[in-house]
Amino acid sequence: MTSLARATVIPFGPQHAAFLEPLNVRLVLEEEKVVGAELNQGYNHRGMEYALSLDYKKSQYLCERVCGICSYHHSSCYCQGLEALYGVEVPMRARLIRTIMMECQRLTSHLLALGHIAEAVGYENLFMQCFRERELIMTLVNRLSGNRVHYSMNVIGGVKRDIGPEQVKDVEVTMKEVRPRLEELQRVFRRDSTLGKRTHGVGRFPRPAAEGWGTVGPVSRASGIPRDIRQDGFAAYSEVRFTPIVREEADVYARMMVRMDECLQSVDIIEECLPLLPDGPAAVQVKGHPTGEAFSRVEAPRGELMYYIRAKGALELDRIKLRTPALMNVPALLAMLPGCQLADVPGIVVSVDPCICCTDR
Amino acid sequence: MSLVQGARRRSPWILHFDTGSCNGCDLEVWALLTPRYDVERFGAVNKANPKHADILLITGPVTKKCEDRLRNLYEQTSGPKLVVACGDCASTGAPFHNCYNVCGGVDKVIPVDVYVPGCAARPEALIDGLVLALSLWEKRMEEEG
Amino acid sequence: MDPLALVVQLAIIVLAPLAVGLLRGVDRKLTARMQNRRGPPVVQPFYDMVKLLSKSPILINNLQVTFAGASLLFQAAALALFVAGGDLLIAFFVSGAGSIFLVLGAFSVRSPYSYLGGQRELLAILAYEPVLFLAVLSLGMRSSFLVSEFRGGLLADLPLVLLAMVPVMVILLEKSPYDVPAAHQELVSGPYIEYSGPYLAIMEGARWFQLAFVLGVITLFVWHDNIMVSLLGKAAIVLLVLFVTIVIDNITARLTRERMVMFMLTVGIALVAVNLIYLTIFPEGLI
Amino acid sequence: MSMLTSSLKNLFRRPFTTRYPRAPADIPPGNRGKVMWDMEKCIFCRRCERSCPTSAITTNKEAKTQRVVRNRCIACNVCVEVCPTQTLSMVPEYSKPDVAPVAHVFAVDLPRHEYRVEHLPKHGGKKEGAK
Ligand code: SF4
Ligand code: SF4
Ligand code: SF4
Ligand code: SF4
Ligand code: SF4
Ligand code: SF4
Ligand code: SF4
Repeated sequence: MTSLARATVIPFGPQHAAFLEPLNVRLVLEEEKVVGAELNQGYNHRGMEYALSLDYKKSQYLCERVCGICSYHHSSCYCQGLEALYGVEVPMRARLIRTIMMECQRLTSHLLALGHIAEAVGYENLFMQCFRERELIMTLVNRLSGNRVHYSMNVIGGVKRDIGPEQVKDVEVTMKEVRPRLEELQRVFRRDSTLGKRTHGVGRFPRPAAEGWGTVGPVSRASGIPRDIRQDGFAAYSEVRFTPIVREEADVYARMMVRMDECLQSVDIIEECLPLLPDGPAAVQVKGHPTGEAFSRVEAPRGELMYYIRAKGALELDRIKLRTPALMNVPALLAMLPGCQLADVPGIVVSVDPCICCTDR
Repeated sequence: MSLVQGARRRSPWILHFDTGSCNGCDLEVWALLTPRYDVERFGAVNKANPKHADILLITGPVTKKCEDRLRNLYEQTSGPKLVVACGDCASTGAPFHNCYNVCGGVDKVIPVDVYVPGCAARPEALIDGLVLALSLWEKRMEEEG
Repeated sequence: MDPLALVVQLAIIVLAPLAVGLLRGVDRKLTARMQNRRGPPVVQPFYDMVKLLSKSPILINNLQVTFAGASLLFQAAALALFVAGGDLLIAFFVSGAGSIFLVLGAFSVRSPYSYLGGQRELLAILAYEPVLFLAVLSLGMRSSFLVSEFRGGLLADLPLVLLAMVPVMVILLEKSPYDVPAAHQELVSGPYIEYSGPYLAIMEGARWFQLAFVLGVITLFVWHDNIMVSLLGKAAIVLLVLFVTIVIDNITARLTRERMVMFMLTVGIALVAVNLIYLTIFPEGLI
Repeated sequence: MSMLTSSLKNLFRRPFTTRYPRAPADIPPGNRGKVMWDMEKCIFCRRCERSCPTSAITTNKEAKTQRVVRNRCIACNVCVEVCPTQTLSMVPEYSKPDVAPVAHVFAVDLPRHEYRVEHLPKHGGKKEGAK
């Protein structure tokens, strides 16, 4: 059959069943073997950095809309940056609430990613189960924040929507319900044989490559790099104990399992945070316009998210620059794809969890 | 003709296209396909292929780069077809109204039949939008003869 | 020929694909329930069919329609031959030709997805046709190649052959782990990608006839002198095979095309072979 | 094999699917659905209009109306927070889809939380595909 082989170029996306978002990967195929890959990004470039700099008060809501999957991480990162400019100390209560909400969002994001991987390798039922458990968290955050996607809970100086005692109870109950379900999912992801056949050893991305391409988050942790920005102790992560989940296999399976294990870790962190909630105000007032420059980092579900903010005491910000996790991870596909089979492409692409909306922003 | 209309209403095949949204509404569109909202009970399935689709669920404010793609997709879809703009940014482009690289809403590029408000549009709102769109079939069929 | 028999046969030829449509609806419902969701009504495939027929056609080229029509015609002919009590082997080959037309239809357009989908469909045919052929052969050898003279009750003789039919059904119903041609994550809708509206309905119709024929072959495993018992048994075996494929679909990821071909050409054929060898040694049957 | 057991179990379990639209939607009480004006309290200071991140609000001081474009409002709750007279409130019901973008106009002559519905003009897409 190889003598008949001719190079076919097939475009994946920007509108494609396996991708949620407009990402365009051009694959050069020989038979069904990928011999070349090319990324074409920018379908989602809206010009956010310009718009974000127009009015720092309104930008707090716009920055959530950089991305709906980790919207709360964006707004927390942004608020952290501005709080640094103001030099205010955020109350512990607000920091704990941020931590809890960020972990909830990590759960929804990781379950989405896991379901996505299952779907990409043709395991429809597992995809459905992941999304079923995800809905439990989605309804929980809907009850806590008032919206399923954009929590809009942050203000500069804390959180504007407090979590009452019944809501604490609600979180506890939901976490109790979710944990066994996640454990069951974990068993399937770990042991399922057909899933294993499609993920073990697929899309290898060894540690030197992961370091070279500057990947972050679960992608780098799955390649053995023990880096997790949460160890910096932003928000209330200094108050909780956890060790980053690191795997050495560096394949699709490892990236999948890192996320699966992190889901359970998130449940642990949330449960650990709840009893720590102190009484007192959830926000402090800030006065005047900000000046100076600041970096702010959080560990978003997909890795390190960084905001650079420069302000000169006006409503407009002088410059705001985002460095988002997917921007670092997506290009790494160019290292993973060549040499693989067409059938493995969706799995590999989805395993880095490409979110284009913040890559292009 | 009522047989055809009945079948139409009960078999809306969906094409979802993200034209530069924040993913919020896309996730809610996906939530529609999964156990909790499961629109397959209305016969709706995600076909991801314009040639098979009846209803286009479009999210996002339409970035300049997606504009031609969107128009292409619309033209490739065989009629009768309906377009649902999902979410605020697909309806009016509002959340991104200060961004320079967007067209500001799906209806600037292709005709839209149903506008679903919300940021993010709730799955229930999307179901309402779908139901509203399906009730427009009759009108659409008269128009197209 | 007896006019009554003719009417009955005609009715079966019309009703069998409709029954397949219903079974596909049941399939979707059961799949949904296994995934803990509500799922479509069981008559959903008919809604889809009527809607597709009413859509305005977009034609890529005439060849495409010709192939689609030929595919439908051959599958229908295979079923007709089967119902009319004709030769099982000829019906098998006619049905096989129908599948080839599907591939040709996929190759007749210029889309790379369609091209790859066609290639994979060809591979799928390569994988299931030999097993199906051997199954038909062993059924025929055990009883008669003429369906009209077929006397069954072969379940006891050929249980492994029936087992080999399960993966065949998995491929034909486009289910995991062997839903390789229409793998929508990779190829959107594979060989069907450039068909729209009524032409897609023709392709789906061809599929229904083909399934009706293959399920017909499966009904041959069961036979009883009492016609009612016989019919019930036939229905039961069809539903059983279908149920097993649905369960398999829901507990597996898609495997690669190499694995599919390897599995069918080794395990599939081995099952039939072992069964046949056993029968030659112990002609009295297994049970 | 745990997928096998869970699949078979699901077969006899009640589906997780909601009954919506046949049953009412499950909207939590704290949901940020849509903003409502109680026009008797409004002093037309325009704070809500100015602070809205998506310019969804138009305050008309002369006609004594507040107009909100539902397809622009992202339910961020800011207008509710800035209003000095608690004129605004957020209700859990979400805005409904329509065949055109919708604006709701609140006026002093209307009862509390009632509004006139306005349909905004639709753009029909660019006519002959501007390539
Ligand atoms: S800004 Fe980017 S897209 Fe634009 S011309 Fe330069 S390189 Fe090309
Ligand atoms: S800096 Fe921004 S606004 Fe100015 S020309 Fe470049 S893209 Fe346009
Ligand atoms: S990486 Fe970017 S697009 Fe992806 S979830 Fe995070 S912010 Fe959103
Ligand atoms: S990285 Fe973002 S801001 Fe910079 S040029 Fe590219 S699109 Fe513009
Ligand atoms: S309407 Fe809001 S949530 Fe939906 S895609 Fe647009 S910005 Fe995101
Ligand atoms: S902020 Fe309140 S009082 Fe002022 S115009 Fe708006 S609704 Fe009226
Ligand atoms: S809730 Fe937010 S977006 Fe909506 S009208 Fe009020 S300020 Fe504007």
